Amino acid sequence: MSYIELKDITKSYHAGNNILEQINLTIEKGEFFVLVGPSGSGKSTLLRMIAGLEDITDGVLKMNEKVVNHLQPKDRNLSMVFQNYALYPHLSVEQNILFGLKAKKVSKAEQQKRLKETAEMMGLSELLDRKPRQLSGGQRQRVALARSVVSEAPLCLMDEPLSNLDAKLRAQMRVEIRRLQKQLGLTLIYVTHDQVEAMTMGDRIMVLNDGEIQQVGKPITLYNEPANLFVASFIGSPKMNMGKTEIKDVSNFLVNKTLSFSADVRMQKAFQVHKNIIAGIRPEHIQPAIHQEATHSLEVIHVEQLGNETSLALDVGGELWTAKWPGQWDITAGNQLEVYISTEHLSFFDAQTEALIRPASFSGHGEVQAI
Amino acid sequence: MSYIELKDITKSYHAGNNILEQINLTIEKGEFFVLVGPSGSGKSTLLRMIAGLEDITDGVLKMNEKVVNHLQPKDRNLSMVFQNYALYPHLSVEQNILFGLKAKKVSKAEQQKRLKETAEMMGLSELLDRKPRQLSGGQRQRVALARSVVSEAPLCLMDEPLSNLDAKLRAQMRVEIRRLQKQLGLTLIYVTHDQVEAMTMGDRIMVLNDGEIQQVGKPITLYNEPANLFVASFIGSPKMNMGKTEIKDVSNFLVNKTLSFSADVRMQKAFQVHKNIIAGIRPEHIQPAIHQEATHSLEVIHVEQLGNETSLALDVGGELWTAKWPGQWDITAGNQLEVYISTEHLSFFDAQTEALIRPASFSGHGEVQAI
Amino acid sequence: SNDAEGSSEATETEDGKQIVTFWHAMGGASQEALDKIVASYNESQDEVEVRAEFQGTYDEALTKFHSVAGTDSAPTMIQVFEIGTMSMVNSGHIEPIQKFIDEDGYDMGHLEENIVNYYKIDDQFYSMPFNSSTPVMFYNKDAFEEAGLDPENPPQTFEEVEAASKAIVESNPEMKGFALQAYGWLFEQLLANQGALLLNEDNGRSGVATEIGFTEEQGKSIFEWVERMNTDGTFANYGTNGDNMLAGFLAEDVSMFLQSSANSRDLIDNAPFEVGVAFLPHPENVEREGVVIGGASLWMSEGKEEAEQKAAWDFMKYLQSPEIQAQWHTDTGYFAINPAAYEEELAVEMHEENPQLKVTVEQLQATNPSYATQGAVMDMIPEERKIIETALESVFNGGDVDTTYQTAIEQLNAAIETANKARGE
Amino acid sequence: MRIPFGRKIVTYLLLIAAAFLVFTPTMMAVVMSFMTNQDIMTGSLPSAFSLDNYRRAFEQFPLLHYVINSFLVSIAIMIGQLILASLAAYAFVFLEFKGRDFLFYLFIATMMVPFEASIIPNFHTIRDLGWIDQYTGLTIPFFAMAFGTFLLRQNFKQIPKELREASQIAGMGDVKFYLKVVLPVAKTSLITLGVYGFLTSWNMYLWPLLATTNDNVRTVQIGLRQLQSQEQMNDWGVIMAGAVIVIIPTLILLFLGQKKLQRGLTEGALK
Amino acid sequence: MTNMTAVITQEDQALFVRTKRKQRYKQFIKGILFLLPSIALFSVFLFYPLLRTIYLSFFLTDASGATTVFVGWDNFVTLFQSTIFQQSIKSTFLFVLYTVPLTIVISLFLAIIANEKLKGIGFFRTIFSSTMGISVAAASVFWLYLFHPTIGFLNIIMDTFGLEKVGWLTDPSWALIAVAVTTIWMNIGFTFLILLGGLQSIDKYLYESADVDGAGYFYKLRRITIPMLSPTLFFVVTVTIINAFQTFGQVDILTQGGPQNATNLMVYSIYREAFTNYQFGSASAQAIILFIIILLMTIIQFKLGERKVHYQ
Ligand SMILES: Nc1ncnc2c1ncn2[C@@H]1O[C@H](COP(=O)(O)OP(=O)(O)OP(=O)(O)O)[C@@H](O)[C@H]1O
Ligand SMILES: Nc1ncnc2c1ncn2[C@@H]1O[C@H](COP(=O)(O)OP(=O)(O)OP(=O)(O)O)[C@@H](O)[C@H]1O
Ligand SMILES: O=P(O)(O)OC[C@H](O)CO
Ligand SMILES: [Mg+2]
Ligand SMILES: [Mg+2]
Repeated sequence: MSYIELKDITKSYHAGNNILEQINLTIEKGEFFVLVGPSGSGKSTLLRMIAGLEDITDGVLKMNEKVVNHLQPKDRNLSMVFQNYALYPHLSVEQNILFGLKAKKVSKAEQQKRLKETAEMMGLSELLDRKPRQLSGGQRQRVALARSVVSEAPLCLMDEPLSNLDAKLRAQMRVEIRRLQKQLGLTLIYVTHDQVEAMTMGDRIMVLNDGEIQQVGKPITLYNEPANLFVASFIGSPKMNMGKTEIKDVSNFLVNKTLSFSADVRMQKAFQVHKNIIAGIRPEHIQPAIHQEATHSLEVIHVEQLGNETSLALDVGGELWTAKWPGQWDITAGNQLEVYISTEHLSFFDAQTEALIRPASFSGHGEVQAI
Repeated sequence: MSYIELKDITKSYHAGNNILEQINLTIEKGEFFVLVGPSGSGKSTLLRMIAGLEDITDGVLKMNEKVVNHLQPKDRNLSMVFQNYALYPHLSVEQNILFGLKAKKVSKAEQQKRLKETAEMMGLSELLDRKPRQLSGGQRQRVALARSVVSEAPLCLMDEPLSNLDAKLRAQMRVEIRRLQKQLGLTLIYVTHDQVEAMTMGDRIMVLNDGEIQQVGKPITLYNEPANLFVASFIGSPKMNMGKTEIKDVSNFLVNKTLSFSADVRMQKAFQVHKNIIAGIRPEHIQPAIHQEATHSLEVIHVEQLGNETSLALDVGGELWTAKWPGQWDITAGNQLEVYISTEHLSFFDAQTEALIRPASFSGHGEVQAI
Repeated sequence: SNDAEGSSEATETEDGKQIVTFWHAMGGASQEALDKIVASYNESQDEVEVRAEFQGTYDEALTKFHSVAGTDSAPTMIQVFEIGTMSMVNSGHIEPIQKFIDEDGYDMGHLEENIVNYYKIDDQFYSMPFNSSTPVMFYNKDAFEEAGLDPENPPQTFEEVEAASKAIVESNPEMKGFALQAYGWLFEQLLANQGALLLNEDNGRSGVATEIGFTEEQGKSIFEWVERMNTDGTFANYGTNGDNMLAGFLAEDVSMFLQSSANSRDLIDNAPFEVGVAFLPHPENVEREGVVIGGASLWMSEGKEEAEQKAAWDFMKYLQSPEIQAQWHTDTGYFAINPAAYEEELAVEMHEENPQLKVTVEQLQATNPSYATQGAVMDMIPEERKIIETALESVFNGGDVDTTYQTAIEQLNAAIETANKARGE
Repeated sequence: MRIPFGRKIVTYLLLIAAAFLVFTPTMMAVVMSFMTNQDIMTGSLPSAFSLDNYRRAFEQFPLLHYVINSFLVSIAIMIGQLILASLAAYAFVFLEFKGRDFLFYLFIATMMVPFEASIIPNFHTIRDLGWIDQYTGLTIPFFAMAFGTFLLRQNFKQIPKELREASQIAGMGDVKFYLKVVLPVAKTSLITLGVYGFLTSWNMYLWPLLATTNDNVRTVQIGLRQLQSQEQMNDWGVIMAGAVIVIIPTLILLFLGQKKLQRGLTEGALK
Repeated sequence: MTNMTAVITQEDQALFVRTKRKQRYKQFIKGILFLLPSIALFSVFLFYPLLRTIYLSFFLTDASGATTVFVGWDNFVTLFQSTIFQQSIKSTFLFVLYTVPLTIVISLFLAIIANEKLKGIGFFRTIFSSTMGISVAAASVFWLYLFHPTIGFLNIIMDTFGLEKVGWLTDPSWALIAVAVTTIWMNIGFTFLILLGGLQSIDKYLYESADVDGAGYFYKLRRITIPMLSPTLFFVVTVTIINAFQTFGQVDILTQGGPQNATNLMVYSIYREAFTNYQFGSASAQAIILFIIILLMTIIQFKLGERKVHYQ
């Protein structure tokens, strides 16, 4: 049952300069829908249009099968977390949280009950009497979140609701939001630029760039089969390494004029169809040559210790590629490093259209991919 | 050469309620110093005190060996990125960026040069004529960042300067800031709650909780040898798994009443000194029993695919522990999972004092830790 | 600086004419008439240039004069209403006109007697009379006719006015009979018409007045008269606003009212009916005494150069001339202070056309010279007017006559006392 | 955000009704200024259209001269007030010093002193300074303005403190911050205050009457006052014509200012 | 971190104190410099007259305003015994009561309906603010005509509806109301403009957030608009009260204080006492009393009001 339906939705602030271009999209009831895209790509704008805060320049917005283009925000029965919190500066935290409930004339007892629950969940119990200006950035964000949560509206729109929280709290919130969403059967549209949030929370992700939809799909699909170069480089952190690909001879091809791989039949065909091809490989797929034999040897430019993993900047034909290895590796910059790169793990894109030609094959899930 | 020195710095908004408690700290010239801590722990406050925007309630602040408690912000020769940007609403992006330079009477040519460089670096070149209200959240943040960068003040204070940027842009910015800092020899104090930023950018990290310093040290030290339970659970994402530890018999101990490990001599001694001990293990150290033999078997409660890694929620004596395995694993929730956990990887903390008793041993860096 | 040009600091124009600054309080149509005269004077000779400058109401102009008196900003001459006479005399910053009369051997004998009576204090002229008026009763001749009243024989007494009012209202319920503006000046005139003094010490002319000079009967008669008409429902209340009353008269809302003769021209010209002008009424039981002259006179500043004062004196004399007075009289309805003006062709023509204008002159000439009609002099008369006006309004609005009267008398006496004390002599 | 149709209609109805009520007196004056005295006095609808009243109004006083004087005086007062009030308001909001609150309350207290009550001593002052009949006497006494200081203080208080902090760090002194940030950010209030200052100066009548003795420096309101007479019959047509002449420049100014005001008012905030 | 001594040395301490003092001194000087032009002019044109007024209030004066007899508190005593003055105070308070709340409510109403983003709204805003551009003299003339008993628009309307004509300016029970109506009309323009400005500077996100929360029109009005507008409202109320206490021009032109002193508001009374009666002593005493009344009202307003006001 499609709950929200966008048909050819377009938005422009000034005629002739579209911020959003022909957005077509359906979101199911109870779905957790994540919206990602670079800064300025129109995520907030789209959210605000769904909320009814921004006029729809063109196109049809349906909710529950009904056209709602003309409906007031308050008649759309939704709640929203604003990117800039939009707290009422003159009201205390408690009053901020209860604002909507009072407006909807929810009973006092129910108000207090929900307030207590929500404040506890968000760790705000001690701050209920403060005014927003007496709160830290993260505390403010939690109030904004609480305000949305407490409303229990069937549709929730959240614009980067966790961006100002620390990792620990964020992890906790992630779980809470997800739990709540499931429990109440909420439909949630969630803007984020946190990779982990996007991958773990969303039932589906939509990638927006420059006002145009790049791809919509399950998180893992977007990761494994990015529809184009943009998605490939946007999803996944560190980003996918990319390199121009040239055919050296019938069965071999070169990436970035440096890495040589053997080409199978399917690939040879591909090279015939597409003139310029770009190969991409995810950082975790440039693996240490431990369990496999080394395929290439690369110079280490820079090493970063992240604690649970080590990030290596490698020189590939003059370009910097990143490899990410789990655990802590004592590798010195400047050394040559033996690595193993499987052709399987290469994705190929058409350099002109930027579209995916062949995704990396994950040869049947369930097998260990990279250890 | 200690550049900034904090001695017993204390801050309270209302008498008797200290926001910051006796902060002692030295920061070296040219150091990239990262400040982390949960929301509301006092990071922004500390930064503002260094900037001279907030009165120091008690203690001494020195810069360049000179007491500066009394100095005006403008006499401290620093730049700052505010958590809420603090852009001048009436000025265009360009004017915002140049604001400080004009104030300092930097030559026109120099202004234009720096503007061009900075705008390019921040991806703002196209937006120079816009007013702040016409920018998206991330764009505003970049303007705030540009304003600080362009000033080339020897000391930079940044309060979550990248929190509103998407992962890709953030990665790029991380590199740029780091490069700039090195190139200009800036001293940078940087507030963030992004694990990756903290680990990769900082020369040293300080963890703040509730206005008190928890630990100061190199990123990797904090990760590997967290001074106490707080740091252990705060640094690292997903957070370290923790469990109460009991001695079963002379050579064995139980974690969370479930996981049994054999105890060596050193540990037996520890159990004599400390009454209650908590063991911690990082998610990446609960490993698939592939290259090693399985030590334990745990029920899988929940599986999350992050694309480059898989996060598993496991039941350990009624508590949820997280394991994180690189790559994509097709594991079904509800199944029993064979895992390998090395006693080596356990950290031990005193439950009372919360202090570290013994860190996980990383048996000599340079060896592969987890493949 | 340039701005100062033409202010009272410069006493000569660029082409060497003596400048005379003349402050006045004539607004509206009167200002038009005055400006015309000043222009004609300036053209009539080439020694003097009079600059007439409006300074607000009589009150404001006087206050302002007091504030600048003795400084360079003071004008050469100023127009002050009759009741400001005493305060001007007391100010010590004026040059009594008598000095110029004596020096020049000028004869003031051509002036209207009542005017002389009013302005001659302690046997000398302090100021030069200029614009003088008396109150008259205007009535609607057409309405009189309709009500069966004789339009050529207007009521003379309070009682006759009452009766006429009743007749008017009976014949036309839309029209009220009589209106009295709550204006202290009119009250003073109605007192004088009964031969009553406003102040003791012969209206302050034999010595400094110490309290009011009229009896309870004299004072109350006016209040009671109004009250009676009020109960009859024949009285129209226009409060203190003269203009409203005039408009009401013109719109045939009221058939009779009292007002300064200065309005004659305007009324006759604008009324869509025949306007009658009659003498001020008086109570039946007393003889008509006559009226006090109103309006204003011209004063000379002290401490100005002789040439300047001489020039101003010349202008004052010019204003006295029959031609000018005739013009002033016909343009405004103020009297000609110089009766010779009535012989002027202009005036004759006008009187022929509008015989009503003559009534005002006749009334003045029918006045018995006495302390009562000579008019009161004291520096608190403006305050007296306010007190009386409040009392009148109170009666208009149905207030009790006795208490109203008592309150007013107390306030009047207190005001006199304060004024005497304030002089600090 | 779109406004629902029903509410739009209701709002328009209210707007029209309110506009009608508010504007009736003014409209009426304009209509009357073109009516003959006969029509006005009989209270009938206009039967003829005449410019006679205007002609007579222009004849009675040097109107153009008055209008120019009014402009000079009003603009001088407006500028003086803006400068002094914004300086003072800046001190009250952004500078912390001892006695600040006391001074602020002292400023507020000055609003309590009715101008008419101090008009005589003030008149004596400008008399002694030789400012009678000078533009200085007409303008300078009004430069300091507690009201404006109060208005701007309320507005400056809304400026986020981070802006001050950011510029402090940039090494910007108070004067520069005042000029470069506070004034532009508070533009709207400055315009409002400027319009207010201009209009109140334009509308003053007691003081200009007192502080001037001749037509050279007199302002247009005095002309309007001269049209009304004390006890003689008012010529309503001419008076209304005078009134219309007097209000036309201010209404035009307001009309022009309105657009600017609107634009200024929508300047964005902080985050 | 070894040689970190946690104590502040004496030298440091002395340095802090010295620089603190120097800074405070500098701030003080700076503050005074910013305020200097205003203070100077206030001193000459407000404080000096005020002192002079206080001085005069203990004297009787002659017509030119020069003091003649020292009477101590007599002027005050006389005033408090005078029924005219009592009436004047009563009228003034009544007048404030009539004008202030209505001015605010009407202007707020206008500001709110003119705050909508509609086509042609600029036209309505101009109309609503237009009365600001109409001088006291002109406005009073307009209303003088409207209130005219015979040809006035109001009475003509009354007449057409078959109602009794009202003596707007002559009936003591109506006159104050008539002056109040004129004043409200005159004040609407400016108050409207200020309130509209206040409304427009409220962050639109707050409304969006409330919209999403399902708040209705009046709920938003009560819970967001009014509280967020409170600094502006506070300002407007203060100024309107002060202005109401200082009303002069309308009275001067419409009623001259009459009928029966019903509209003899304090400032007019002061003016009359000085300009007509030449009692500068008594006028000064009245001015002092008025000053004290307004001062008290404002102090009360600040004490009660500013706490409720929300500043950003
Ligand atoms: N009022 C406006 N006028 C003109 N352009 C605007 C306006 N508001 C937003 N924009 C532009 O619209 C584009 C989309 O903005 P939006 O806020 O939706 O971005 P976003 O995807 O939410 O970005 P971020 O992640 O940085 O918040 C941006 O380029 C922005 O500059
Ligand atoms: N003006 C104030 N009055 C009272 N308490 C305040 C004030 N400003 C901040 N606080 C409190 O001080 C504490 C520290 O705030 P601070 O802004 O330094 O936190 P932070 O570490 O920057 O948090 P975040 O990561 O959420 O920005 C918080 O608990 C906050 O509520
Ligand atoms: O208006 P006027 O000139 O007729 O004067 C009337 C009275 O006498 C003024 O006191
Ligand atoms: Mg956004
Ligand atoms: Mg913070």
